[in-house]
Amino acid sequence: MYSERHEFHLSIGSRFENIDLVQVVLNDTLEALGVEEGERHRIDLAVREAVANAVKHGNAQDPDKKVHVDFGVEGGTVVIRVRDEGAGFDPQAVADPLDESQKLSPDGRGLLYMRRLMDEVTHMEHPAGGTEVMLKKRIASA
Amino acid sequence: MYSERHEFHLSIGSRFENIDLVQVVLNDTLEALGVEEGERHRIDLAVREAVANAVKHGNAQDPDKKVHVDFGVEGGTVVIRVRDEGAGFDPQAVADPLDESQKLSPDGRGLLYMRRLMDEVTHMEHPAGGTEVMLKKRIASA
Amino acid sequence: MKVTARHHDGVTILELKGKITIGVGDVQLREAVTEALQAGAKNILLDLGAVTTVDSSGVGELVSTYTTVTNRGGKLKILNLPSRVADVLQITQLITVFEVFDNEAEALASF
Amino acid sequence: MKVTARHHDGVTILELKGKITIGVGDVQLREAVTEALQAGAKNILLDLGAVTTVDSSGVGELVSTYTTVTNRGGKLKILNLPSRVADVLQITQLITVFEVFDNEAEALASF
Ligand SMILES: Nc1ncnc2c1ncn2[C@@H]1O[C@H](COP(=O)(O)OP(=O)(O)O)[C@@H](O)[C@H]1O
Ligand SMILES: Nc1ncnc2c1ncn2[C@@H]1O[C@H](COP(=O)(O)OP(=O)(O)O)[C@@H](O)[C@H]1O
Repeated sequence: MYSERHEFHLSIGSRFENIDLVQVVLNDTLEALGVEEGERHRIDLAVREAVANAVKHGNAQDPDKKVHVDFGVEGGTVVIRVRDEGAGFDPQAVADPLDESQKLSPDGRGLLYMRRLMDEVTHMEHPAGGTEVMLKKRIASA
Repeated sequence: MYSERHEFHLSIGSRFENIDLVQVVLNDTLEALGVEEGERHRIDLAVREAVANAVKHGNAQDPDKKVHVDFGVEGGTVVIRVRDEGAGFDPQAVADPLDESQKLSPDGRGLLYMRRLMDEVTHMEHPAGGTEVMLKKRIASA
Repeated sequence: MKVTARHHDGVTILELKGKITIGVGDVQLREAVTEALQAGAKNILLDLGAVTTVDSSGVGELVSTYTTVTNRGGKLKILNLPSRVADVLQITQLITVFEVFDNEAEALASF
Repeated sequence: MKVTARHHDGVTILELKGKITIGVGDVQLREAVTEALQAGAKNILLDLGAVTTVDSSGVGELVSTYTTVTNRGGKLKILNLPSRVADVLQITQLITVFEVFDNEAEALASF
């Protein structure tokens, strides 16, 4: 069922509108893999957060900078990499949005969503510069 | 209306099923650009032919070889580049499908479709090897 | 693509729905026609009313179907040709090869 | 995202439809709320029944709206919370911040 052949790479300009483009390919691919709708929605949300951060914080909406999305399936696990061309950051230094002081903050919830919606989330500095977030989720056999 | 910022790059494995992936992103992008449905369908068909040739003739359905699709808008003209990792070919040497002898042939109509559906179709050898087809179409302002 | 087969007065009607495109729809069309022929069909009416997209492989398959059915002494005709599919057949000058109807009764009576 | 405003017994009901996501839906929500407040609204009921997706920016905007309305001495409540949106509010422990109804009459009576 989960062949290793479902993969794509998508590079988009740093515009929020392009997040829907990623969503449309992602959804189509997950559907072809037999991933059910609720699960597709959770993966969609996590990837939206990663791409939004890449566009906003990583590339600072610079239209000449790209966001690179890689999708693959490795032995029943969906692996999505989102890379930007920004300056990088330290995920440890980010305030905990569940802290009482942050509760009514207008932002700062993206990393938490990614971590709760996926099985594994790793931030790394990419050799080519910029941040790469790797999102992993085991998918149930259809 | 036609900002220069609508662009994407998509790389897919050499499988016919992935042609629909390209279609889904392409359609979404053309819709965002205000291109009407009939015109979207014609561009979709031309790109399908280009990707099908890249998968079939260029990459010979080798799953390790990729098809690369680049989409951009340059001054009111949609420019789509489809590149494969194949051995290349000579488009001049291809039989004319409108020739009486070819009329009932089961294949050989793809290049003709691309040329009739788009304003301009150019085949070139890519510096990295393989064939690159460039498809151009002026789009009417919405 | 989805294919539904019906039979009427010695004609097999194949209703196609969706995309007749490379690797998927074209293969399904070939299989459906092969199956019909193996079941003894001679005359085939392809209802293309619900077809949304036909690429060059789909066109090739329509032509192959036409040739196969004709070579076996049968007839292949088309019922309901969406304008997008007509455009595609027009470009490769195949529109004149196929006999096209937009009324099923008339199509059936013509065989 | 689409926003439709209605008024009932001194409460402004904003019906949201579609995606409250970064750069588009979140901006529209902010604009609709600002407009309502400028028109003199104090109490706002957000009908989220037709909302399909809320990302962290959408959640942030819901929180900002809540803070703004509350700081002005008004109340912000939610009508119809799709389970997907509830899940998202749950994750960041915001579900308890908002008063949620699934009956419009009851929601209106509660202000
Ligand atoms: N790709 C990135 N590049 C640089 N900084 C980032 C990136 N992703 C996240 N950050 C930093 O981490 C912080 C927290 O991110 P997040 O939890 O998604 O919340 P928000 O985007 O709402 O601020 C951001 O404010 C930003 O400073
Ligand atoms: N990307 C490509 N790489 C190698 N050969 C190609 C490529 N595209 C087309 N060709 C050659 O050109 C011929 C005609 O292509 P086309 O008109 O699309 O018809 P068909 O694909 O049905 O044969 C093909 O049969 C093939 O030999």
